[in-house]
Amino acid sequence: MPTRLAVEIGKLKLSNPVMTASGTFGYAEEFQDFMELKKLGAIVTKTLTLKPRQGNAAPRTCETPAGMLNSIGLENPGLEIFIQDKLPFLKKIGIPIVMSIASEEEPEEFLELVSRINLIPEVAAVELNISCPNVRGKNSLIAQDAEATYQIVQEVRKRTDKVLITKLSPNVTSIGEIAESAEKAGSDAISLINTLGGMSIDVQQRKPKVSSGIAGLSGPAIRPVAVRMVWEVFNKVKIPVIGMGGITDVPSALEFIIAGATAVSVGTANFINPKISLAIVSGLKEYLVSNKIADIQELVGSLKI
Amino acid sequence: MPTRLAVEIGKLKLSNPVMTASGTFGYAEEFQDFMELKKLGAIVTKTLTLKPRQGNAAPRTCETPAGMLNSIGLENPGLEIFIQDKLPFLKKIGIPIVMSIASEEEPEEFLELVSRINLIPEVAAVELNISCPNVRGKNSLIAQDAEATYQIVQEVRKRTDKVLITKLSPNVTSIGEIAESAEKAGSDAISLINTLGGMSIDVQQRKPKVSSGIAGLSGPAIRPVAVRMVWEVFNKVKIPVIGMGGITDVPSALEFIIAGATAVSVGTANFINPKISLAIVSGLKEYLVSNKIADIQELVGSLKI
Amino acid sequence: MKNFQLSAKILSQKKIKGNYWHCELAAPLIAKNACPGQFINIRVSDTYDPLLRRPLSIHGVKGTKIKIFYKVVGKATEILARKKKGELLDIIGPLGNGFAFGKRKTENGKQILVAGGMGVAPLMFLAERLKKTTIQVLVGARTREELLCINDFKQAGCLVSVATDDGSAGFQGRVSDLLKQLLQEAQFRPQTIYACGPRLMLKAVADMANEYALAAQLSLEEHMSCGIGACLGCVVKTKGGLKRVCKEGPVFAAKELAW
Amino acid sequence: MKNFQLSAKILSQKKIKGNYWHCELAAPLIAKNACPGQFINIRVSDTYDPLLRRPLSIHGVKGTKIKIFYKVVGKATEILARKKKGELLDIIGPLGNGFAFGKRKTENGKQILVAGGMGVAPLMFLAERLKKTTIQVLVGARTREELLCINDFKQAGCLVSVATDDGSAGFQGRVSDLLKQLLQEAQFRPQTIYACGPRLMLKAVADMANEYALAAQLSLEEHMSCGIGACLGCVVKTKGGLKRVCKEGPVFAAKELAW
Ligand SMILES: Cc1cc2nc3c(=O)[nH]c(=O)nc-3n(C[C@H](O)[C@H](O)[C@H](O)COP(=O)(O)OP(=O)(O)OC[C@H]3O[C@@H](n4cnc5c(N)ncnc54)[C@H](O)[C@@H]3O)c2cc1C
Ligand SMILES: Cc1cc2nc3c(=O)[nH]c(=O)nc-3n(C[C@H](O)[C@H](O)[C@H](O)COP(=O)(O)OP(=O)(O)OC[C@H]3O[C@@H](n4cnc5c(N)ncnc54)[C@H](O)[C@@H]3O)c2cc1C
Ligand SMILES: Cc1cc2nc3c(=O)[nH]c(=O)nc-3n(C[C@H](O)[C@H](O)[C@H](O)COP(=O)(O)O)c2cc1C
Ligand SMILES: Cc1cc2nc3c(=O)[nH]c(=O)nc-3n(C[C@H](O)[C@H](O)[C@H](O)COP(=O)(O)O)c2cc1C
Ligand code: FES
Ligand code: FES
Repeated sequence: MPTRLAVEIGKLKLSNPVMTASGTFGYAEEFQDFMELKKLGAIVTKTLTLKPRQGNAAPRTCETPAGMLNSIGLENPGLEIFIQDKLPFLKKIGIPIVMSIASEEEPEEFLELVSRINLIPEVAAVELNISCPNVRGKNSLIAQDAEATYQIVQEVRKRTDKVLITKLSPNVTSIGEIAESAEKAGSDAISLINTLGGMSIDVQQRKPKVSSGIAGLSGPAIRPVAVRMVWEVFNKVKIPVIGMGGITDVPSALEFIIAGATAVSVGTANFINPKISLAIVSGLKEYLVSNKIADIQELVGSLKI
Repeated sequence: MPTRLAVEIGKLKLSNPVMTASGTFGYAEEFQDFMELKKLGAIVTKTLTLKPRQGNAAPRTCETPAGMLNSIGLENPGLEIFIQDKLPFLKKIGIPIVMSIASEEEPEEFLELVSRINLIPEVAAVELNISCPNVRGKNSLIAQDAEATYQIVQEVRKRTDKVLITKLSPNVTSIGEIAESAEKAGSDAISLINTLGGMSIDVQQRKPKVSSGIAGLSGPAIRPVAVRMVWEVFNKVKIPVIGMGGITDVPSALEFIIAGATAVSVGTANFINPKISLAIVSGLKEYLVSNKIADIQELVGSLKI
Repeated sequence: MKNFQLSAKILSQKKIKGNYWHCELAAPLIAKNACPGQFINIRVSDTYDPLLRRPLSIHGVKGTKIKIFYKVVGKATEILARKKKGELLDIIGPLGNGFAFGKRKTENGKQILVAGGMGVAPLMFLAERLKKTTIQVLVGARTREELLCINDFKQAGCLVSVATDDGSAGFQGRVSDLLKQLLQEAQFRPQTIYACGPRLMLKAVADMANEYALAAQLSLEEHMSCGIGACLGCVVKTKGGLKRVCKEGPVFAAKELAW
Repeated sequence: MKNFQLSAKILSQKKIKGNYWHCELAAPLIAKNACPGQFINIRVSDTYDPLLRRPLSIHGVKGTKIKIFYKVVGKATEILARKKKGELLDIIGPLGNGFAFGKRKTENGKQILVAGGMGVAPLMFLAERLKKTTIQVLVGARTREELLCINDFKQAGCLVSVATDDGSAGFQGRVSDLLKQLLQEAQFRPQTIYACGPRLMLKAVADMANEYALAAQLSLEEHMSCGIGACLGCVVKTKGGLKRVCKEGPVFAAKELAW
């Protein structure tokens, strides 16, 4: 039986629904020894800002039960150096590249970034990271406020025809409400979840294990929260959802798709098994075959409840 | 060196800071084979409602990475039968008993419950469970709204002199804000966290693993979120904090205390090792001795950041 | 009935066939107090994955030893099967109510035991304790290779009939249909039916017990988070309201259950 | 340098003493390509606890085998130590840059290796590869029992001096103080110092290298979540900005580092 894995995120066509999550796949070079990169659905870059950012002090990560905390602080080389040093490699892969961007001063930096990215034909889509908990000096995130989310998405939408993905934070009372704002403001898709705010303490030293104190929790530990939020958002909006949060294997990727994700992103699991995203691609295919499903889109949101 | 483990939650005096979390310790009887109950700091009952509640359909629990989901739906025998059948055993233990209560129709039921509990001298404190995600038919919790939290706590406060603890939900944008409301409304202490909303899917059947669909995530997986929230609340309010969420051993209990918890509650870990809460009591003592700390209160909120 | 948490040494660990393992544990306090139908709750790892204990029936008792018989189906049972003789296991038991027998008249009557799949585990222990009576055991499985404990039951002096879904051994069909046949043909009229197996099988047994006005005791399974009655996770509907499988069960009288 | 992910068979697993273990793995592709100072990243369990891989230095290479030498300090190393000969380990390597040597003139000069605690692990491999030169090894530990690899270094033809904090063997004090003494007395003027050990020790070595205008290569540790340069978790401050210990390191020239 022929099975179809291809999916669409707005006008973006992916050969399969498996992407890599921002900040967990470097700029893809780091994974070339382990897989044929072009077999991925899409690659999302580490979040970029206009100017280079040094990020936070070490230690930046620690392990927690079935999860990890990170507080990288959006270290990145800035847009120019990215275009010079990192983009050429990404271009050559030949699959959709999603540029994740964040801004230190809204909305100006976002708009500046987008206007420059408009000029790069090889960038297929822009992911607005309005949910990164690791930018120092801020008390709340854009993605924690429906109105602020609406504003920024709308401003960016006006300035670009590229596929626009808004990445949401799970650290909110009602994820559906924020997703609705992003949809109304013209986002083509919603991606979620970014990390959950967390903290871990070294009790001998009585100091946080990650230098910034509060950091972002990811990995299998947060999967049930992520699946629940994908389900909530799927039931609230009509635009496609890109699901992530603790995907480590084929069943966990399927959980997100069944809960309503059109595509999924593999994050922390890349650190544990750098080949896992492609293993998930093949596993999804096998699932379709053995369950006699012709098109993966039939699975999206197929939860019986 | 003499060390002091005793702590105070308002006018409630505990011989040590280790309590058991509501819903994870039955009505204590279930644990009598495994420990000397009277060595605990306090016991919190399974949440009670005025009338008996049958709770949700099976399956009610499932395991997740380093965690579990539950959707018991507040099954309980109701206040009268509790007083008849369960309270006598609890009374005999001789340590503070905290009665956790919830209400299906606010505020009337809460007020009715409190007025009856006022008549039971052996109940030392009341914990307002305004954060249980498993009561069917509601879209949001009191504890997800600062104003609603304020209202209900204030109403209850007016009607009782018992120590009043307000239990908060982690499913909020700003936990500090909700805690502040509870403090302003006269709560004597804040306990947190209740479970995080989560979902887990059986991908063969394409059905949620727990019958209610969305359920509550607990266990070590959520510990970093809980520690972070305790730290945030500790920095926002002056009343004592009772910390819980994934405590499984001495170091994890210490994380909460260092983050600002005056007392801690052991939840899911009771299922894994029914003796663990008393093992934590002794472990805390050893920590104090080996770190030459005279009084556990010196540790509370001692995080260096 | 008092419960014990103890560190039990693995005295033997053997693969019987396929994914089926047999294991003996040194657990004097549990061995002494255990009744057929009760179970132990095992922590197979001191890490947080798997997090919860896993319930396994007591398959038999010999002196201070208890036996378990399990199928590797997932994470925890896989870890368990990797454990070697001499290692220690953190177990709690004996848990649950167990089958009611012995104190009643039925003791000297004929008994019938119906096992589906791993349902043999607790029934083997029951067969040993019921020894004095005539016991007919019906064992069902999908296929010949999955029929379990046939010889053990025979050695315990039971009459054994088997049913396989694919007809590769014995009666072709469900073990509950075999029971039906037996009861219809009045070959064998038991005083009590004791059954353990998949839910659908138990339901069929309950219906038949009702039809023939026989007492039936069914051992149920539910997902268990604590095993000691504390979490209220493992409830089943009965005519007297919700009951905990780990505490008021796992054995319920068929007539009590509200399916 | 290409990295490989492979399933390596454990060829031997031995406790050396206390919590110190020595293990050999069949890993032809890694063995062939490994340089001293590089490491492998090991997944010790297929459960989610522990979740992340753990980095261990390549301690030596013999044909198609690689050696690791590790101390049990926590969850993952404990699980590793329980693994038996014949079991498979999921490893990635050879990772990181390794020590720079050989291509420079220093090859034929005198070298000094300074190891604190487990710092002996990568330095032993280096000593083997440096064989043709005169090598002075300084090994430090808290106490006599924790001195590691002394005989191995001797067998590799190195001169070995030891330092213990408590004076139970050799020089009493830190190994960096022993280095200082050596350099002061001009007994031994190396062309390059290679060092691995606790951060404070490395800092002291860097200061001394600076004082005596010697080149020093230091192998650093940081908490690693990926080991392959993807997470940016393991950064260290250098004069040229933040660098990843797992990718641009773990070996850094002392003069590059901004402590
Ligand atoms: C009172 C009681 C007694 C039992 N006695 C035995 C016994 O003697 N021998 C034996 O082999 N098994 C027995 N079981 C079932 C056994 O507990 C499960 O097979 C085991 O918990 C699976 O753990 P796992 O981590 O290997 O599988 P998991 O990874 O947890 O799950 C793997 C698969 O096993 C199934 N499973 C998990 N838990 C249960 C459960 N509680 N009941 C049924 N299926 C489950 C799941 O549906 C899943 O598809 C008993 C269960 C109960 C409740
Ligand atoms: C490049 C590199 C090479 C290494 N080579 C070796 C080696 O050859 N032999 C060896 O025994 N160890 C080596 N280590 C340290 C080793 O990685 C840690 O000891 C190991 O990860 C601990 O894992 P665990 O789960 O047993 O301990 P955990 O439970 O993770 O932690 C237990 C204790 O170990 C400490 N620890 C954890 N991770 C590290 C780390 N990355 N560095 C230092 N301390 C840590 C923690 O502070 C904690 O107190 C190396 C580390 C790096 C970064
Ligand atoms: C080390 C690390 C760095 C991350 N950096 C970013 C980032 O730069 N931008 C972003 O949008 N998300 C970032 N994330 C979040 C992930 O993209 C993802 O949303 C989250 O980790 C949940 O997925 P997971 O559990 O599969 O990792 C980062 C996550 C990790 C673990
Ligand atoms: C099975 C189960 C039942 C629970 N029932 C209640 C309850 O009735 N009332 C309540 O306030 N919290 C209830 N909780 C939440 C716990 O009290 C606790 O807040 C939460 O589980 C986090 O702690 P833990 O991770 O240590 O379990 C329940 C938790 C579990 C696992
Ligand atoms: S398993 Fe917890 S009450 Fe039965
Ligand atoms: S450990 Fe991830 S970049 Fe070094």
